[in-house]
Amino acid sequence: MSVLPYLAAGWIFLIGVYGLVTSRNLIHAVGCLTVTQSSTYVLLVAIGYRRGGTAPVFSDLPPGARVVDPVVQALALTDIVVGATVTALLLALVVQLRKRHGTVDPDKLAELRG
Amino acid sequence: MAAGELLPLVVAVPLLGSAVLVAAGRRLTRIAADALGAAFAAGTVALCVFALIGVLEGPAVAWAGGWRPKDGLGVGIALVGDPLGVGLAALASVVTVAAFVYSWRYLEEPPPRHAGGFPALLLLFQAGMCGFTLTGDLFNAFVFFELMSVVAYALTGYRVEEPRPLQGALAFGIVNSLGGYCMLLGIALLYARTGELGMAQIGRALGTGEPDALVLAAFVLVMTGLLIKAAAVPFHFWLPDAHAVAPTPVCMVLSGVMVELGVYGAARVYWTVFAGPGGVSHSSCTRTLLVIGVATAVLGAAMCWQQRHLKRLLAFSTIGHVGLFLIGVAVLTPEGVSGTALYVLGHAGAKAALFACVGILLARYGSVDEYELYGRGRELRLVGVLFGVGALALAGVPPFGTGLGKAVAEEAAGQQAPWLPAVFVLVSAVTGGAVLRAGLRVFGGAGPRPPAEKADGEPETSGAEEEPETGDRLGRVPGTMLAVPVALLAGALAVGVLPGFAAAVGAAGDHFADHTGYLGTVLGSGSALSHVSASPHWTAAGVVLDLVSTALAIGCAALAVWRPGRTGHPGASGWWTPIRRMQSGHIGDYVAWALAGVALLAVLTVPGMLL
Amino acid sequence: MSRPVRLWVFLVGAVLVAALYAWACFDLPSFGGDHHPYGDRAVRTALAQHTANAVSSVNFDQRAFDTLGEQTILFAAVLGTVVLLRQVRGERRTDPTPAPVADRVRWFGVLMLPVALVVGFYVVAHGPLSPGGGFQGGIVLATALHLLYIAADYRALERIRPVGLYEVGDAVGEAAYVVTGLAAVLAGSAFLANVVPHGTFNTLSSGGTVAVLNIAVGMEVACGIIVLLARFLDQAVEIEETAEETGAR
Amino acid sequence: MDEVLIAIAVVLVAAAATAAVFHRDPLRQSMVLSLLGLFLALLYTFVQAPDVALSQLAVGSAVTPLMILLTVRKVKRGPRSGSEDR
Repeated sequence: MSVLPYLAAGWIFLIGVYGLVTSRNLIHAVGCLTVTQSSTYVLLVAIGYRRGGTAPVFSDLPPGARVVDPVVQALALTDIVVGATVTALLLALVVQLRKRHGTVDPDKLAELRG
Repeated sequence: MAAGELLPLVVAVPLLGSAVLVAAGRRLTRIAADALGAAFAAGTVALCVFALIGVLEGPAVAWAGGWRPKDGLGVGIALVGDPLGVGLAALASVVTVAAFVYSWRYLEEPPPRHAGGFPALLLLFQAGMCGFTLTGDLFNAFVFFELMSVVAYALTGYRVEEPRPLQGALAFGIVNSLGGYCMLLGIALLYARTGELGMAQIGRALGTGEPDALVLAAFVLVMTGLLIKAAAVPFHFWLPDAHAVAPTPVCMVLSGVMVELGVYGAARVYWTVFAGPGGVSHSSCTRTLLVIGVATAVLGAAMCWQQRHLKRLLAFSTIGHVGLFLIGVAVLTPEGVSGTALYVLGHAGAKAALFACVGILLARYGSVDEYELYGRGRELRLVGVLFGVGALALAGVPPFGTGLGKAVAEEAAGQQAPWLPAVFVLVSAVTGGAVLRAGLRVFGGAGPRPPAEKADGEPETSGAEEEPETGDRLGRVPGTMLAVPVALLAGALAVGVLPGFAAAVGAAGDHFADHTGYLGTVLGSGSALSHVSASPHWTAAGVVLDLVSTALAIGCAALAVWRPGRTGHPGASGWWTPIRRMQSGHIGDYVAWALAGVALLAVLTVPGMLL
Repeated sequence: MSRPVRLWVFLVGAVLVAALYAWACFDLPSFGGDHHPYGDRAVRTALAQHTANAVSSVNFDQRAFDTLGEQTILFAAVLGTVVLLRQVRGERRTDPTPAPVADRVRWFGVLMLPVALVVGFYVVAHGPLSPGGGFQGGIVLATALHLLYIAADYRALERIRPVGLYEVGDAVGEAAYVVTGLAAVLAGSAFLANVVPHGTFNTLSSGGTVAVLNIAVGMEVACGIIVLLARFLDQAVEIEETAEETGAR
Repeated sequence: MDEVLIAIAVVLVAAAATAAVFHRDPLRQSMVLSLLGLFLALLYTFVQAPDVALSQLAVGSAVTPLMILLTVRKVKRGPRSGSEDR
């Protein structure tokens, strides 16, 4: 149990990259990119966990209470929202690419070779 | 106002400018929006220069939010005004101002309600680059890395009416996002081990104890993100696709500065975080960066010679030069760092000027294809001269900054391995020669007319019948589009000849390549400069090597133009086609190569460190 | 490269990277360990700054420069999407047809809209106190507004959601964050310093600039996501190719 | 007891991620992605990270799938220029 979350984060990362490599549809590829992205949050939050600790919000806790690490939560929290907007930007590129190329299958895009 | 307090303002002013532009962009005419954007960018240049003057004596540290560490332990983010960092921020700002002035009359009329869009994106780009060079915190560097990337995706795909920019921007987006996630995984591992996020604090925490698999994995993952940004082999595939299609002002900033920031980031992270005893040993890091650098230089130069699409030709020459920068950094000596810094400064001026000239060709003739433009550039005499001078500067002709930087970096690399200067000479000769060949054919109409149509079956991207980015073809070349390349080449020349300049960059190199000094500056136990090296200067051997590479470049170009049979394009040698086919434009390929690159980095670094 | 070759290159890379990563995982401190020096310092500092929610204190006070970068990425991504999804020549905008909506859904939407908006404002305002803050509250506000799209139709949504205003709101949110930072410099302290008095612990006004920055980020995230969804909805519902400009040239 | 719940949540997240990758059709993939967002929010709650859970819930299971659906609708509705695409 002491390494399961870390290994799971590695698995999610690699499975996301597998999806990217073998994708036949660019929207599916962007979906796989969000899967890869969530692996970083799983690792970050798993690193901050402290056995027996509670959430680092002191509105109802005594100041000396045993809490988990708030720093990794701050990093993960902003990244989730920002990641969604970056995904939106990539989806916007896919929408326009579909208009100009007529397809979203990466195998059929033949413009930039050599 | 101490230099330290200026550092956060260098990032804040462009952000404010972009917010003002987006808010007011709906009512501003295009000229007003561009003028406002250029004003904010120029203001940032002034701030950078003031900060640079302030930090020349010694690096200044600013703690964001006033969170100074108490007896070495703190919670805040440090902004470190290292002379090299602030210098690169100034370079990024200057090239952004050049892009602003160039795009004054260059870009197609934007839709009525979005006049502020393009200038605001350029200002955000400048803020991202300045933040990346100034930050002393690893997670903050990742944040500005992402900011630079996001803005670059939008700017690369700006011309949404064309099919190619969208494919190039999407490939650029997916590969660089993957690089960002690798870097974040590496930062998470370092945080788990050291419980710190600042570069100096992590470096101090890694100073004790033995290097183990976690440090190796963190080094490989963080370096992957930075080398993807630096377009090193095998992560380089996105760069030619992105550069061939981005609007020309964006190409100037991408090739001139952003790619070099990847090399700066890799060097900065190694020197501050991993250079301690508990980190990655000098020999392992040198071996890794040397192998990657030489491969990048050779592949970049070879592919550059094969291209007929002028922007892709310049993109591959950038990859070749990134390889040379990586070699200069890989020797891990202050002379190597200051030589590479001079080379980067000179290269930024020359490469941005060359892209500006290609932009003029695209605007005037609606094509960037070397064969189709054969002899049509004769009437643009000044542009032809600028293109030739830029090509020679790429080849490292003295007294240009590229020549001085190449000479110093060669000499530093020569101490590491005797054959390295030969790589410098060959790569700069081939890239300079390729650009010179294109210039001779386009502006001089020299040699037999090459066949216009593409050799079928050959994986090749021709630059023919491109939509000019100025909407319709320009009759007369506007003054701003000519002034920018002239100013940039003058800057590249100044880097080589200004008397005190090279000495200042030498001192900056000493500060940069000083692990204990950096830790002392940031964590308060200030320590004197451990090693003062001789300031870089023109040496006889350096000048000779520069002249050899220039002569070689001219020779290659002449041979290719007047005897196309042997080395010119028609009937390009068959054995090189599989390498060209690897540049396939398929996103799945690029991601697979990126992951293989991570494995390559690990395999190169592990011997001598763990096994 | 052909598909099998690409798969082989991926597999080789994946096996080696998996081995490296797994090997590193066994050197990590075990899951749930007690070694969190930065976390403990951050909690002590948050309590000293009278901010009950330590995560918001880290986000908007101790590492406020990070959050400035993060929200600028959001601002840049929204601006990039607006620029990329702009209407180009050869495309025309047709006004959306009114969609028939079942009464129960309409009532559900109309009743839920104010509740959802209040929840969103609550989450933004109570950032320094309870879990939540500018980022989460902004998202709740943005999605709450689109209840109207479900309850009525796109025309109704467009009437109460002038996109231009929200683009300005997005920019004002970003500018407010930077101006708060610059105000701290003018007040003689460092950029983004918490110069406002911290107020009493566990009350709405506690935490000084944490509350101010929360509101700025909440405004920017809400407006940004609304503009984002507006651009995607426009492309999906309204913008069509005119006859002569069919897809690929 | 916490450890068991966390282990279950981690396994669920890994399974949902794998499912999201193997659903090649973007429409079904967006459904599985919102399910993944739900499981991630669950995991973050068990690991005592309520802020991150709220953020993931709002973004992962609402905004991202909505944008993928809108993209699929635009791609499907686009002009059929001869090439069949799923």
